[in-house]
Amino acid sequence: MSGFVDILNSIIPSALMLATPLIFTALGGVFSERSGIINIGLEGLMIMGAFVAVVINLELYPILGSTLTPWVSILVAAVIGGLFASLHAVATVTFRADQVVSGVAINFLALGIGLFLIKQIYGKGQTDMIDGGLRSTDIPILEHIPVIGPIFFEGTYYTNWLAVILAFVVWYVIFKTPFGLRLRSVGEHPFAADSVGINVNRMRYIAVMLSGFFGGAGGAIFALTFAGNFSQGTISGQGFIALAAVVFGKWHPIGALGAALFFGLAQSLSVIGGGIPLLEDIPSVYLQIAPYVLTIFALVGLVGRAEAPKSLGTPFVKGSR
Amino acid sequence: MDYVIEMLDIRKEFPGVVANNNINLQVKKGEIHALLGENGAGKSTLMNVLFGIYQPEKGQIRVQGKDVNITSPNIANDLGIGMVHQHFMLVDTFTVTENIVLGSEPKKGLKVNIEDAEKEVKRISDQYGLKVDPKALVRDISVGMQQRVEILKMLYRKADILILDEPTAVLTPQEIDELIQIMKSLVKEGKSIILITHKLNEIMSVADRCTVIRRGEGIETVDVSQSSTSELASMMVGRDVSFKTEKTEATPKEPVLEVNDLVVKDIRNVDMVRGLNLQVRKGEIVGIAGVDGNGQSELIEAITGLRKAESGKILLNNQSIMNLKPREIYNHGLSHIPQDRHKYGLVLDYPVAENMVLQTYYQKPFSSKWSLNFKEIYNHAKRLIQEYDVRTPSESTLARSLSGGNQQKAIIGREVDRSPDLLIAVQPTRGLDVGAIEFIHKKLIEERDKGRAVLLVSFELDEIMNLSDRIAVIYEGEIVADVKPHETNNDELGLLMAGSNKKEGEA
Amino acid sequence: GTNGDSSEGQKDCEPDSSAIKAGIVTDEGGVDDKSFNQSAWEGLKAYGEEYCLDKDEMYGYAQSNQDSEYESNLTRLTQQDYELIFGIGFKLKDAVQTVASQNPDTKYALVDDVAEGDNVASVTFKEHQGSFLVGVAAALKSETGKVGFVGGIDSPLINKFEAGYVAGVKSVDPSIEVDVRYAESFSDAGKGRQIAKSMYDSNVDVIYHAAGGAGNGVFTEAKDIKAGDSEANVWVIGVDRDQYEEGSVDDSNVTLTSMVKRVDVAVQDVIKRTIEGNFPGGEVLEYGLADGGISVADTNEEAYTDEIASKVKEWKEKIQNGDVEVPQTREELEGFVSNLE
Amino acid sequence: MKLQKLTGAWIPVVSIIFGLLAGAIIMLLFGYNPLAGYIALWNGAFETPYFTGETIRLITPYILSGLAVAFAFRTGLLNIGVEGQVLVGWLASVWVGTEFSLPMAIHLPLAVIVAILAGGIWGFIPGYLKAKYQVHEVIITIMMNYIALYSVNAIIRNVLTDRDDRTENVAETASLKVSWLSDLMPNSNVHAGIILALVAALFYWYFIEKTKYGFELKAVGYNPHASQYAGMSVKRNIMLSMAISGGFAGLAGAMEGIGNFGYMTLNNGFTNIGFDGIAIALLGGNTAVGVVLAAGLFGVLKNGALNMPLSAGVPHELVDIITALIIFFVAASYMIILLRHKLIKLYTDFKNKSKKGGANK
Ligand SMILES: Nc1ncnc2c1ncn2[C@@H]1O[C@H](COP(=O)(O)OP(=O)(O)OP(=O)(O)O)[C@@H](O)[C@H]1O
Ligand SMILES: Nc1ncnc2c1ncn2[C@@H]1O[C@H](COP(=O)(O)OP(=O)(O)OP(=O)(O)O)[C@@H](O)[C@H]1O
Ligand SMILES: [Mg+2]
Ligand SMILES: [Mg+2]
Repeated sequence: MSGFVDILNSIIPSALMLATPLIFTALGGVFSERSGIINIGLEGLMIMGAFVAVVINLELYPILGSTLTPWVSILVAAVIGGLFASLHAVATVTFRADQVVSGVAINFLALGIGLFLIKQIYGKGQTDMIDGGLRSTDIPILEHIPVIGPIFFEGTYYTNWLAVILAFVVWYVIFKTPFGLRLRSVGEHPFAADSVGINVNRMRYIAVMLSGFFGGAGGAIFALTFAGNFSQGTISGQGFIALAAVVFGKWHPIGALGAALFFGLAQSLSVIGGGIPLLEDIPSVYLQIAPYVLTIFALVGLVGRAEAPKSLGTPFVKGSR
Repeated sequence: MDYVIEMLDIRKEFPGVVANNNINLQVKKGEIHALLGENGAGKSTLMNVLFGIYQPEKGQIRVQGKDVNITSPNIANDLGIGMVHQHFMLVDTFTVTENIVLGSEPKKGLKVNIEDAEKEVKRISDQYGLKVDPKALVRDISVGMQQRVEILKMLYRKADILILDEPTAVLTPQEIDELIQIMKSLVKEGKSIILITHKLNEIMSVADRCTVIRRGEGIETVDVSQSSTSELASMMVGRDVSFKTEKTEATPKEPVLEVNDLVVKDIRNVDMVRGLNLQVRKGEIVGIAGVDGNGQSELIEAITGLRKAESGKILLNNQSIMNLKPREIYNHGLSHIPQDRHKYGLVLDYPVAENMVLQTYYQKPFSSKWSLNFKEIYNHAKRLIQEYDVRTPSESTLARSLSGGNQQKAIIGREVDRSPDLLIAVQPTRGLDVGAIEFIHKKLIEERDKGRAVLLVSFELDEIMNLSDRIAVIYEGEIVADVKPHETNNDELGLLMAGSNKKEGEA
Repeated sequence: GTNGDSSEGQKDCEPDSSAIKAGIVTDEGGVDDKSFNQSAWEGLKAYGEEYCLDKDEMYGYAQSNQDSEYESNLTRLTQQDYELIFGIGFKLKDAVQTVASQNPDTKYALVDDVAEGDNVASVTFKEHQGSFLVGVAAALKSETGKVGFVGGIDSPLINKFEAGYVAGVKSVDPSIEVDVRYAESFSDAGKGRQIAKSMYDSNVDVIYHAAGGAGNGVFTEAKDIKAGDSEANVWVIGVDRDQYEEGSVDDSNVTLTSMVKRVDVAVQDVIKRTIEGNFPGGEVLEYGLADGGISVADTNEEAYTDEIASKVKEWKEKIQNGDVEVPQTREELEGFVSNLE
Repeated sequence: MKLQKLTGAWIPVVSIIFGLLAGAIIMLLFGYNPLAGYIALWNGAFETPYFTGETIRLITPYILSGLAVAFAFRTGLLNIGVEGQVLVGWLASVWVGTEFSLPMAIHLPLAVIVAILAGGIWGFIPGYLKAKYQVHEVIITIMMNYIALYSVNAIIRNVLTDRDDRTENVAETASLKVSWLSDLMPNSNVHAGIILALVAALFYWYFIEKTKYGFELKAVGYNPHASQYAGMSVKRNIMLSMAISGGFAGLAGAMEGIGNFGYMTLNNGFTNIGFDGIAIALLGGNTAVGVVLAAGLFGVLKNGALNMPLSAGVPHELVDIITALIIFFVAASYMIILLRHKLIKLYTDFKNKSKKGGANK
């Protein structure tokens, strides 16, 4: 029994930690796709976020110290991510670009810009390790709850809980506020939205920039919790996994949260499996592919058909239908 | 005389088309003003100009006597103009209330104040006698109710000038009557209405005046009480039109389609067809009359193989076709003019020619073992285009850029040309102008006279009465009456469709 | 450009006329991978400075981003008249062999593996020996009796690190458990960190990583624990270069030591020999503890105590005397361990 | 998803020019010489027959991965799984190439076919799951990529070798290296795969545009409802399309397996051949000719980029930026059309005004 609690104690925080950047990024994806814009560029947005966060972190740590630096880094990364995503918005909304193509371009561009600038700034292909990374803490009061406290609130990150809370905030925004109502109407039936005076293009701009904001934060958090520096391979596929979480979660913030957590859990199970006596003897490749296979099974068995926003992928051209 | 709306010398061009050429439209306060014209005459375009969706190349718009420049629907809204579009502008996944308040939501703190909104919707809907359920999801409600939601949207925004673009094309007779009542009560409250419709009897019964448009040109504005349907029709088409479809007595022979005790479920797993029996014989047109949602779609989908039937029998030429694949069913001798031509009838991004072989492309002569024979495909299309009077620049024009009427003619040409034993036609004339309707009706009768069995589904009683040799009334998934058109009348049919016969029949 | 590598300012020396034109082709990491590519480049730069040469005139590098670019890059340097070209990393083995056979007049050197050809010198390192010594250090440092190893991709080269390390640990105390895991990636820091976390959670207190960028995750985990509790006994052992900097957290440092592979030393050595006319074509040069090609970092004086240092020194001597034969594969390791008992 | 066809070739051309101009501006801003940069780029791709050969070698798998993505796209499917399909195709070709000894006439075709089948199966799985369970192909293909990556590594380690990091070389009888091509471009790794790739493009064109199967696949892509109504099987076409798409990708893998490398090593990450294929397909407007040209552009840029740091001191990442910008410009072709429109309108307005001497308001 205590062995089991130990395992939970090990798996849950690690799952949460891994899920956090995915949650942030997937929430961004939800915004964008709810407005009707496919965002295959989440990977690029994360790369941009990781790049900005690491550079800011390296530059500001000496001035701001270890408490403030990570947060400032994440915030700046989010803002730059939002600005960067506006490129996707310009292309897809204003210039009716194919959304998949534009997203692919975002991925290329982010890595290109990131590495190019690193070379210009530091004269090398990757940065040094940062000193102002995110640090885990015990959450006051909550950590003392028996059993659950140590599992969920000891040695955890504020960002983990921020991500979970944000998922609910995003849910509130999308499903309860006028902004959310309009956002969804734009993704479902832009002509209907247009006919009641909603500025479809403006809504889409906002949504895509929000995806950059969240994706940038996601990338930043990944860099500040895991990699600790920025290089070619810092973000390698997390954005695509986040995209999968958006679809897996049926374009719903809580769904995306669940999908990201599921993924984090599956991944940490597979990593930690190597250390659990029972699973030790399974060839490691099965553990390695387990998260992905489990995701497919979950999709087939539990989730099934997901209904995308109706006008996802179609540019809005006023007057046509 | 003060007009609420004056559109003077409006000109609107699309690449290659002059949709509106110096059209004038003047609407008086408190009137129902009909706008009449063939498909593609330019009615929707004119209204889109008034509503700010298109900017005219030339011309002047006055609202309440003031010159205005309507550059967006927002401005139209501010001027008290509301529009119900030909294709509804409703978000399927939203509730009725959400749709109505979208864009001008009442707030409580950060939240949409949905409770207040629902109350307001209820209040307005009671005031004008529009029965809607504020909490229902739009995708769950009938087309008629969706229409009322659209009207409520305008009223919620306090519009005084209401544009209704072909509002009745999708409604059942009962719903049309209700809508007419609603329009009448709206004008009583001081609203003005511009009504686009192809149905002349509707114009006769509600409109005060009517402006006729032909090929983008304004022809005339007449007082409806001083005019007649035939006069309006000839003004619109430019020639005399006959309304009563000419046809001889049918001489039905052996049965082609037999449906016995059929049960079909819909997506939600509810029985929509419940033990239905139906027979269609060679050389007759059987019309299925009924209010939308009584199992018509499920019945047709089951016969054509698009939906699985639960139990019962479907025989075509004495062979069971139940739960076969659509292609196998076609090969048994069935053609199907589908209800939704954009969704089912056509691949809009394929050229007309390729749409004309949508079911037969893999057969000789259109295809050899592997590859398509484009020469044959295009020749085939050329012939059909001519035979069925499809107005299209060429066979290689994308189906998307044809007008609705011509898209429909293309489909009918394709389906009829396969010389089926059974032709199923679902709402074949929906949204079409009288000229096109006349043509299509003639074709269906010709087919009957060639000895084919025709199954017609329509929500328009006139069409059913005119065309059918036998009328099967469908109610709650069963055929509740089988009558001859000359032995009944609209009122009786209306009652049957409302289910009044059911208990008597059983008793 | 503000390319940091270049030192294009005025020089106060004259280029040495005996110098040869030498270049390196890196694998995916690039010349600042904080690992052996960087080390190789540092060796080449040191040579350039010593002989007062201009970058890109007399020495330079080409970075590969994909496996398929090795050959292109080797050929590119060959066509630019480089006289001696290093292929850095075992992944370049095939490319070096191919290009060397196509260009018999140019000299090549492969680092980390053995290539065939008269105009190819093979440079290898006795990583297992260095790994053995850091294993000794890990065993001495461990309080829990459990240490860990995080590898990148499970492959013969990394297995060499693993075998040496485990042998070192067991030599000090056979009862110490070694938790061996692979991230199956040299770049996924997320996985690296998760593995490290699961190890530290299960009472491992020293982790040796040979996982490139995935190893960054091991550092971030250790540093996080250390930042929360400065008394925590968690350590990382770095690889390839002295990874002391990577371990710094606030006022302490989690890098116990590093298994340093002096590719720079080897690069300079091969160049010198070539200049002297002794290019070791067709030969295999094995750098190890004796020639300083492999060493154990002692930068973290506080953690890497004198006691550890002297024990490591003892074992180093035993290896050099041949008293201890360090295993290079898992099979050899098995034999080695059973001999201990 | 709307499939957008590019109208005419001028838009990509203008886009490339814009992209290169933007690259030049960036070089200027950061103190590099754009002319030297582009000369280095050009030389890197074409300076000697060797580099030309290498450029062609690079283009070869790109053509195929581009066709793979394009093929699925024509049926309205987004195949992000080309990456994984390339890996299994690569492995399969190497497996046949190393484990069998057969005469060339059988061995080489067998290696190619098995690679196509392997990729095809890897593509079929998401197609099947989509058809059968309506799960979105995007997630499944992303997951399948990772499954391929780790499984392929495990198979190399445990099945094809005894815990080694690299397979044997494939037998000469299974190799695509042909002497006349190598003689033409000495020492380069150009191989007969380029011919296979071009044949595949021809096949793609014929299949999509001319056959009844292509007719069905496209119809399903444009309008699944109408296709079902017309008696086509939407599910079967989805599976077929994904399988064929995967087959192209598997063939792309064979280009690396028995063409370029002749062996396979443990992979640290993805090859990017598949991800680049997405850009190539869409850049090429999902047509056969377009894909070949776009793959050519990609190959030239990528191979040329390697020479930029060496010969002009320009970081090769700049080429990634230029590539991204070109993709943007092509995607946003409406911008270029709009620009032209605006210019024309400005001109006519001006003419009208001067004719009438005033606005008509
Ligand atoms: N967005 C558009 N682009 C190009 N041409 C158009 C566009 N909208 C309408 N047209 C053309 O303008 C003409 C008028 O079309 P409009 O939709 O106004 O006809 P309508 O009278 O409403 O017909 P219907 O009765 O079928 O609704 C048609 O020839 C049509 O092809
Ligand atoms: N983007 C567009 N480009 C070209 N023509 C268009 C476009 N949008 C609409 N049209 C044209 O507008 C005309 C009217 O279209 P619409 O769909 O209103 O036809 P309709 O006859 O009313 O059909 P339905 O009865 O199905 O509504 C058609 O001729 C169509 O070709
Ligand atoms: Mg219209
Ligand atoms: Mg119409």
